[in-house]
Amino acid sequence: MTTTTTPATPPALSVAGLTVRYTARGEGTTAVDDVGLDIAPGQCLALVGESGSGKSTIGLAVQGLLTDPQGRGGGRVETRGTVTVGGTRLDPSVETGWRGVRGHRVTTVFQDPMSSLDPTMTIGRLLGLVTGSAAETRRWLDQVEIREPATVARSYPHQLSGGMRQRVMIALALARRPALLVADEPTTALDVSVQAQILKLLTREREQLGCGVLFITHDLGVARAVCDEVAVMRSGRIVERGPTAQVLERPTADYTARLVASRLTLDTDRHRPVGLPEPTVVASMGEALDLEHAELERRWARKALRWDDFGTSRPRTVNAPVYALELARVSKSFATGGFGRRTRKAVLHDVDLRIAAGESVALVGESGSGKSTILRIAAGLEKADRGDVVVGHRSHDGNSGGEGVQVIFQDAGSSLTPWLSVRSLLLERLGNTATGKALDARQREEHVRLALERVALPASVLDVKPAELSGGQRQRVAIARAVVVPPALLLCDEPTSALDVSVACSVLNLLNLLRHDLGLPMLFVTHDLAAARVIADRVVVISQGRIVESVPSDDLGTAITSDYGRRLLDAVLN
Amino acid sequence: MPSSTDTEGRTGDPVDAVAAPSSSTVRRRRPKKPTAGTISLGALAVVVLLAVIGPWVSPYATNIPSGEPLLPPLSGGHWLGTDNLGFDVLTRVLAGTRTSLFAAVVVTVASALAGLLIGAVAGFAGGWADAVLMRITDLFLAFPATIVAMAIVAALGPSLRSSMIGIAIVWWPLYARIARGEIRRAAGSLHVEAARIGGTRGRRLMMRHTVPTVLPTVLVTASLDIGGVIMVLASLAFIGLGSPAPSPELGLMASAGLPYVLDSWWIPVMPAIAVAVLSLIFNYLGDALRSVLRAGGA
Amino acid sequence: ACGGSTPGAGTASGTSGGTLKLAFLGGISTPDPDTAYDGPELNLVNSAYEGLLDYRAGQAEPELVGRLATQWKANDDNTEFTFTLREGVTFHDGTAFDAAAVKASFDRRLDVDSGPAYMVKGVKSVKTSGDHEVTITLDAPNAGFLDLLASPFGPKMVSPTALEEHPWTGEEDNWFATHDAGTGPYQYGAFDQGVSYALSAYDGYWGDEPGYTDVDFDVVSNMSTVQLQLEKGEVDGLIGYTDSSAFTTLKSKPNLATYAFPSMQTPTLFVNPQSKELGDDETRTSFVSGIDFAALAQQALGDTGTSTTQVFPENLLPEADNQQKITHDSGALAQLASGKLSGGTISCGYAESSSSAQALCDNVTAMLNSAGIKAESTGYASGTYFPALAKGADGPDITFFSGFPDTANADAWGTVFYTPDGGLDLFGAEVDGVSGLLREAAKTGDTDLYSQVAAKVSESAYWYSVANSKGTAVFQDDVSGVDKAWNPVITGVLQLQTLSPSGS
Amino acid sequence: MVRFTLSRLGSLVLVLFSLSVLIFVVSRFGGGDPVHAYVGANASPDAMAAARVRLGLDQPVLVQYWDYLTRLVQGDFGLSVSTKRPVSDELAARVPATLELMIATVVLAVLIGLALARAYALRGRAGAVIRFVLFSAASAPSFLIATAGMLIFFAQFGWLPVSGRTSYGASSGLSGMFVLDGLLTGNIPYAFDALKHLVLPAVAASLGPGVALARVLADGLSTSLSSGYARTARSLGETEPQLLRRHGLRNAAGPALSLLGVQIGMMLSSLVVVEEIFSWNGLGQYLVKAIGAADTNSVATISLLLGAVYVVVNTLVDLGLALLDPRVRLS
Ligand SMILES: Nc1ncnc2c1ncn2[C@@H]1O[C@H](COP(=O)(O)OP(=O)(O)OP(=O)(O)O)[C@@H](O)[C@H]1O
Ligand SMILES: Nc1ncnc2c1ncn2[C@@H]1O[C@H](COP(=O)(O)OP(=O)(O)OP(=O)(O)O)[C@@H](O)[C@H]1O
Ligand SMILES: [Mg+2]
Ligand SMILES: [Mg+2]
Repeated sequence: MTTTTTPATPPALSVAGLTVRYTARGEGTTAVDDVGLDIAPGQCLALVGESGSGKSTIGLAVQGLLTDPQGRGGGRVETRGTVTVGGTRLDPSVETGWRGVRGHRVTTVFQDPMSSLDPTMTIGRLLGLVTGSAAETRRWLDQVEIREPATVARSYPHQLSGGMRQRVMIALALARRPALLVADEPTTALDVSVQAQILKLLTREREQLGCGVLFITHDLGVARAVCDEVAVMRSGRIVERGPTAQVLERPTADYTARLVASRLTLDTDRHRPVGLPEPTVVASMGEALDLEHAELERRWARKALRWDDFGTSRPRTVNAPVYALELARVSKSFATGGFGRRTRKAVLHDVDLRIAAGESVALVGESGSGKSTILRIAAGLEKADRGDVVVGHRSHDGNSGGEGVQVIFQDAGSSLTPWLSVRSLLLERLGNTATGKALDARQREEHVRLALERVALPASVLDVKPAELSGGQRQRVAIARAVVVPPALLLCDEPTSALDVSVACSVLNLLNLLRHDLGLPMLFVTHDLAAARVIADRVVVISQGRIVESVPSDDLGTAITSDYGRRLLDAVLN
Repeated sequence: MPSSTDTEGRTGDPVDAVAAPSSSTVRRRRPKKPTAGTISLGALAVVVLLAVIGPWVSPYATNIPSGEPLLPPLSGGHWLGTDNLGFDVLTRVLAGTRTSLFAAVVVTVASALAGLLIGAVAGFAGGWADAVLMRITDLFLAFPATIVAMAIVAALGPSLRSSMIGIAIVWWPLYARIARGEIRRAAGSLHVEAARIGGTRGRRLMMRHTVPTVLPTVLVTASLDIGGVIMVLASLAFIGLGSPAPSPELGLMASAGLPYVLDSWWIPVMPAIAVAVLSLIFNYLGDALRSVLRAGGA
Repeated sequence: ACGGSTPGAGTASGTSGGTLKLAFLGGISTPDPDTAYDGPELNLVNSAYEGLLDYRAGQAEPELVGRLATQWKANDDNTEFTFTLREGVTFHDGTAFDAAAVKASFDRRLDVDSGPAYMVKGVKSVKTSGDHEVTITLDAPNAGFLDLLASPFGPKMVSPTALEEHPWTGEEDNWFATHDAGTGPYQYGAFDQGVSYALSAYDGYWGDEPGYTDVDFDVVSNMSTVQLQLEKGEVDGLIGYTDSSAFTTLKSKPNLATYAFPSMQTPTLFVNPQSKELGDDETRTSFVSGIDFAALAQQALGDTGTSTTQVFPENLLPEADNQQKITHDSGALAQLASGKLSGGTISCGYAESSSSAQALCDNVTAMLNSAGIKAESTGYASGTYFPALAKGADGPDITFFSGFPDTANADAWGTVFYTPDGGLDLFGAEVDGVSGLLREAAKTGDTDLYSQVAAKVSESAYWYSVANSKGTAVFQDDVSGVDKAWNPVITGVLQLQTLSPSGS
Repeated sequence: MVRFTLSRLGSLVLVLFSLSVLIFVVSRFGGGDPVHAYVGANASPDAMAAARVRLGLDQPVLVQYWDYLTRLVQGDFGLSVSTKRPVSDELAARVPATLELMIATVVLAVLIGLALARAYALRGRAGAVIRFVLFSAASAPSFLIATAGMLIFFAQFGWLPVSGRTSYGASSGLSGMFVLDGLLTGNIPYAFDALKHLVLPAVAASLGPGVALARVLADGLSTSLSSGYARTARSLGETEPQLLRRHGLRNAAGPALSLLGVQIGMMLSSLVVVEEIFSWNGLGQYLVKAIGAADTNSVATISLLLGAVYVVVNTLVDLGLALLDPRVRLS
C-alpha cells in the first residue's frame, strides 16, 4: 500500500478501509463497508455480486468521483479510507490530488454506451478531446477494430451500434494509457455475440498496455472468462476473494455457493428445478403438489424433484386445439422515417412458427432479428402485413379479449401501471376475462390472492404500488397478472435478463412450475441459450427475420448448426 | 454516478426477503425543515385567507369613498392610504387579490382541462383525428395571443369575464400540446401495452392507464401558469380591457393610479406589488410541486 | 448623419437657442389643413396655415379679428360675404397670396371631403374682384358663417401652386401629410411620424416674427414621463392634457408656470333615453337633480374646470338667458336608492381618451355608490365608444362628454349636441321643438330663440352641462406670452408664434 | 429539407389565411366602428354615411374580405382609418422600432438566462436567496418594473432616459434600428444614446422571460450534468467548467430554445405595456390604439405580420434544435 517501501512497480490499485455512505432524503445506506483490495499491474480483478451490493460505488470511489460531499441529485455522500492509484496515494473524499489522476492514471468504461457518450458530439471530436490529434484518434479507432474509422469519426453516437459505441468507450478509456482501468459492466447492455468480441478486445488491450483492470460484473461466466482473480461482494462487503477458478469451483462462502449454483450452463439438468432450494418457490410448489415444504426442500436438494411430478392431476381438456399458436408465412415491415423518401424496412420474411398445446418454445436470435416483433404480432400488438396468425382456435385481428394471450416483458417495472395498486392491476385483468366476468366480487378477490400465492407473493403486496416493490417482486406481479386466468398462450420477452442471477433462477423455476402445473403453452424470447434450454422444449433460431432452425432442447449442444446458434453456444461455453 | 433509473431494472431485494414490501423500500416520512414548497403553501393560505375575509372584515367598502383622496399610507386609519377617489387602498387591494386569484384559477383550470381533453383525445386516437386537432391547436398557437385576447375583449365588451374568455382561448393550446406529447409517449409505453393485452380498451385504457401520466406535468405547468395568468389579466386590465371601475381589479387599479405615481406612489404600486406577490407565490409553489413530482415519479 | 440637436443644447431654456421643445401626449393625426379636426395636430396646422379670420387670442369673449382678410362684411340676410384680403402675403413656396387662392382652398376642402368639409359645403360661389377682394355667396342664410371661417379648424388658405402640383388623390399618397403650403409663421420641418414633429420659422412671414425660430414636438405616451421631463427642464412645455391631479402637482413645481384659460369646452352629462333605469322622465329628472354637480366638478376637475350654471357654453349667450332649470336636491338620490333604482345598476360610459370624462364618471360612480345606488364606470376605446352609445337600451345609462363648439356660435353647440342629426347628440335624445327653433335661429342668430332652446333642453334632463372646462398649459418659467396665446373656443391649441423666451 | 420547407410554407399560408379570416370576423362583428375615428367626433350622420361608402364598409362582409384579400396579394395593406395614412407607412418606422426592442429583449433575456442558470442551480442558502430575488423579479408585472426603473434611474439619478428611442431624432440609416444604424454609420455617440434609451424598456421586458429561461436552462443543466456522458467526461478528467462548456450547455439548450420560441411568439403582449410606458413608438403601442379605433386594416396587417413571425421563429427554432441535437429530425 505504501509506495515507498516497495521497490518494484507499485500496484495499479490498492484500496484500504474504504467506506461509503449515501444519505438521500433522510435515509442512509452504507453502500461500501470497510473494503480493501489491490490489483497488480496487468492483473484483472473481477468484482461480482448482486445488484446494489456496492460494486459501482467502489468503481466511482477509486476514480475520485465521490469527492463532492453534496453528491448529485440532492443526496449526501460520506467517504472514508484511502485509494492508491499507480503509486499515488489519494483521499477519495477530497478533490485535491485527483486532477491529473482521474482520466489519466485511472479511466473507466461504463455499462451503457448509449447514454455514456455525448449525443451532440461526433465521435471524432469526443476522441479528439482525449487523444489530442486526428491521427491519434484514427489510430485508436483502428486499435479497437472499428472498420471504417473515417466514417465513424464523423458520426454521432446514435448512428452507431451498441457494440461500436462500446468500442469507442474503450478507445476513450485506453487512449490515455492509464495504470488502472475500471470496467463497470462493459458488456451487459450488449448482444451476447458482440459481448464476446468486446471482452476479447479488452483482454488484448490490457495485456498490451499492462494496466490493471477492476472488472465489475454480475455475470460469473464473464468473470471467469476475463479475470485472474474474483472478489464477491454482498451488502457492501467483500465476502470472498481468490483466484477465479478456485472461487467458482470451490466456493467457501454460502453466498458465493448460491451464486455459483444459480449459474446456468448447457449441462444444467433441465428436468429439475435449477439452483438451490428457494423458500418462495418451494412455497408455491407446495400449493401445486400438496407436500410439506420441508419435504419438498429435501427432495429438491437431493435432486429428486422432477418437473414431471407436477400437473399430473390436471384434467386434460378434450377439445383442446392442436396448436396454441400458429404463424403461417407471416411477413412484416415497418415504415422508416427520414425526410424526403419514406422507405419500408422488412423485418420478418415468411415466418412459420407453430407451438403445440402445452409446448414451450424458445426463440433465440441476435438483436434486431425480429424476435420481439414476432411476439408482438402473436400478442396482437402489431398486425402482420401478410400471413395467418392463429391463437388457440381463432385467428385474431387485434386481441379478441377472452383469455387470449398474455405477455411478460423484460422490463416488468414499466409494464405495471405505476399509479395503480397490485390489487387493481390484477382485478382489472381478471375482469377482462370470461372467467373473471362470471365471478362475483368476493370470488374475484379470492382468485387474485391465489394468483399471488402461485408466484409466492404475500397478500400484503395487494395494496402496494409497483414502485414500492423490488425488481424481482415486480416481475412476479407481472407473472401473476399474466396467469391470474391461465391464458391460451404465455409470451415472455426476455423476462430474466434484467434480473440478478439468483432472482432470475427463481423466476425461471416459477415459470417452469406454471408451465408444468397448468400446462401453459409458452413462447420464450431470449439471448441466453442456457436459459432457453431450461425453459423450453424446443429452441428456434431466427436470423434477420427468417427462422433458420429449430432444435429440441435435449440435444442442443450437438444439433445446432446455424451460424448465430454456434456463436451463442460459444458465448455460453465461454 | 448511477442515476436511479440506471440500476432500477435489476434492483431486486434478495429473494429470501420477499415478505411484504420491507420497511426500507417504503419511503419513510420524517419531520423536516420547512421547504420552499411548504412556505409558499403557507403563504398562499395566508393570502387566500386575507383575500377572502379581508374585504369583509375591513371597515371600508371597495367602491365608496372612505376618506380624503390621496392620503398616504398609515394615515387616518388607512393602512395603505387612499386613492384619488378616496377609496381605501388596502381594502381594494385585498378585494382585487381575491378577484385576480379567482379569475386566474378559473382560467388556468379551464384551459388546462380543455387542453388536456383535446390533447389526450388527439394523442390517444392518433391518425386522422390527431392531425386535425393538432393543426387547429397549432393554428391557435400561431395566433398572436395579445391580439386575439384583445379582439375578443373588444367584441364582448370590456369586462373581467371577457378577458378571462380571451385568455383561456389563447392559453389552452399550450396544454393541448403538452398533453398530446405526453399521451403519445405514454400510449407507446409498456404498461399501456400490457393493459391492452390484458383486455382493457377504449376510454378505460385512456383514463386509467394513460391520462394519469400527464397529470403531474399538467399540474406543474398549471401551477406555474397561474402566476402568469394573473400577470396577463393584470396587463389586460392595465390597458383597459378588464372590469369597469370601480370594481377592484389589480391591473386596473395600477393603471388608473399610474398618473399619480410621482406624488402618490402607493396608488399604483400597492396593487402592482399584490400582483407580484401572488405571482411569486405560484412560482414557488409550481417549482416545489415540480421537484416533488419529479423526485417521486422517478 | 442624423438630424436634431446635441443633448442639452437649446432645449433646457428658451433664452439660449430659440428652439421651443414641446410634448405631445399620445398619438397625433395627419396635419393636413383639410382633415385636421379637433386633435393636437392643430398646433402644427395653425402655425403653418392661416384662414381669413380668427378669434382674438387670449380673451374669453369671442371677437373676430382679421388674419388674411383685413376687412369683411355680411349682407343683411347672411348669404353674401365680402372680404378684403391682406396684401404682401406669400405662401411658404413663394407664391403670392391673392383672391384666387381662396376658391382653390375652399375647393380642396370639398375635394378632400373629410370632417371639416361641412364648413364650406354651403358655399355657392366665390367671386373675385381684383387680386385682393372676394365675395362668397351661400346657398342659404347662415349667421354663423364668419365664425366658421374663424374656427380653429376653419378653412385655411393653401398655395394654389402646391395644390396644382399635388392634387388630392386620396389619403394614400397625401403630400400635405408631411409638407405644408400655407402662409403661417412656421413651416413644417422634419416629421418622424408618431415620434417627433418639427416646425421652423418662415422668413417671409407677413406679421411679427415668432418668438422661437424652431419648435419641436416630441410624442410621449404617458403623463408621468412628461411630468418628470418638465420638472427636469427637458421639455419646455405641454399644451393641454393635464388632468386635475397632474395640474395640481405641476403647479407646485418651482421652475414651472401653469396656466388655466377659459374655453367653451363644456363637460356634459348625457342621459340615455332608452335606459332601463332612467328612461322615464320623472326618475331621470330626480336623478339629475340628485347629483351635486358643483361638488362633482370640484372633485373631478379641480383647477381645470369650474362648475357652471349655464346650459350652452359660457360666453355664447347672455348669461341670464342661459340658466339650468334643474336645481340640486340633496335628498333625491337616497330616495331613488330605496325606490326606483334599488336593485338596478347605473353604468357610466366614457371615452378612454378623455381624462376629464373618466374623472367625472369615476366620481359620479363613487357618489352614487355612496348614496346606495349601484353604479359602475366603463371606459371605451375610441372605436367602440360611439357604437356602444348607439346600442340603445344595451348601452350605458349615462355618459360624460367633454365637448366644445366648432365655432363661437350658439348654433355650433345647439345643433350638434341637442338634435339627433347634429353629430354629437350622443344618445340621440330629442326634445320636441328644439330642432325647429335651432333651424330658425341659425339664419338670424337670434339669442331669444337660443334662450328658449336652453330652457327646453335643461328641463328635459337629457343633458346637464357640468362645468366650464379650462384649457391648461404648463411651461417653463422662462417661456412668456402663454397668457396671450390661447383660443377662446377650444383647449389644447396655442398660437405658437406668440410665445417667446422671456428676457428677449 | 425540401419537404420541411414546403410544409412550413404550407403552414405559413394556412396561418395567415385563418388569421385574416379571424381578424375580419372579429372586427366586423365586434363592437367597434371605424367610421367615427375616420370622420371625427361630431360628424353628421350624412358625413358618416358618406365615409362608410368611401371606406367600403357598406358592402357585405364577404365582399369586404375579398377586396381586402385581393389588395393584400398585391402588397397593399390599405389605409389606417385612425391616422389616415397608408398602413405600410405607419408600420415602416414601427416595425424596426419593435424589432430593435425585441432583439434587445431577447438578447438580454438570453444573457440573463445564461448568467442566472448557474446561480439558480446553486445549493444551500445562497441559492435560496438568489432564487428568491430572481423569482421576485420575474413575478413583478412589467409595469411595476418599468415604473420602478423610471423612478430610480430617471427621476432620482437621471442616468437613463425614459422616453422615446433617441434624443437626436430618427436615424437616416438603413435598418431603422437606431443602435445598429449608429454603429453602421460610425456615429458612436448616436448609437450610445440610442442604447441608453433602450436599456430600461429592454430590462423591463426581459426580466420575466430571462428568469423563465434561466429556470429551464438550470433544469437542463442539472439533467445534463448528472447524465451518463457527464459521468464519462468527469471520469476522463474534465473539470466542471470544461464539462459545462463542452457538454452541459449544448445539451441543455434544447428546451431553452423551445421556450424562447414560444416567448418570442408571445413577446408582443409584454411589449404593449412597456412601449406604452416608455413612449416607444412601436407595434405594440400602435396595436392597442388600432384595436381601440377598430382600425381593421392595421390590426389585420399586424396580426399577419406576427403570424408570419411566429411561423418563421418556430422554423428557426426547429432548425436550431436539429442543429443542437443531431438526433432530432426535421419533419
Ligand atoms: N447517488 C446515490 N445516492 C444514494 N444512494 C446511492 C447512490 N448511488 C448508489 N446508492 C446506493 O448504494 C448502494 C450500492 O449501489 P451501487 O450502484 O454501488 O451497486 P452495484 O453493486 O453497482 O449495483 P448494480 O449491479 O445494480 O449496478 C445501493 O443500495 C444504491 O441504492
Ligand atoms: N415500430 C417500429 N418501427 C420501425 N422499426 C421497427 C419497429 N419495431 C421494430 N422495428 C425494427 O425491426 C427490427 C426487429 O426488431 P425487434 O424488436 O423485433 O428485434 P429483437 O429481435 O427483439 O431485438 P432485441 O434482441 O434487441 O430485442 C429492428 O431492426 C427494429 O429496428
Ligand atoms: Mg452498478
Ligand atoms: Mg426485443
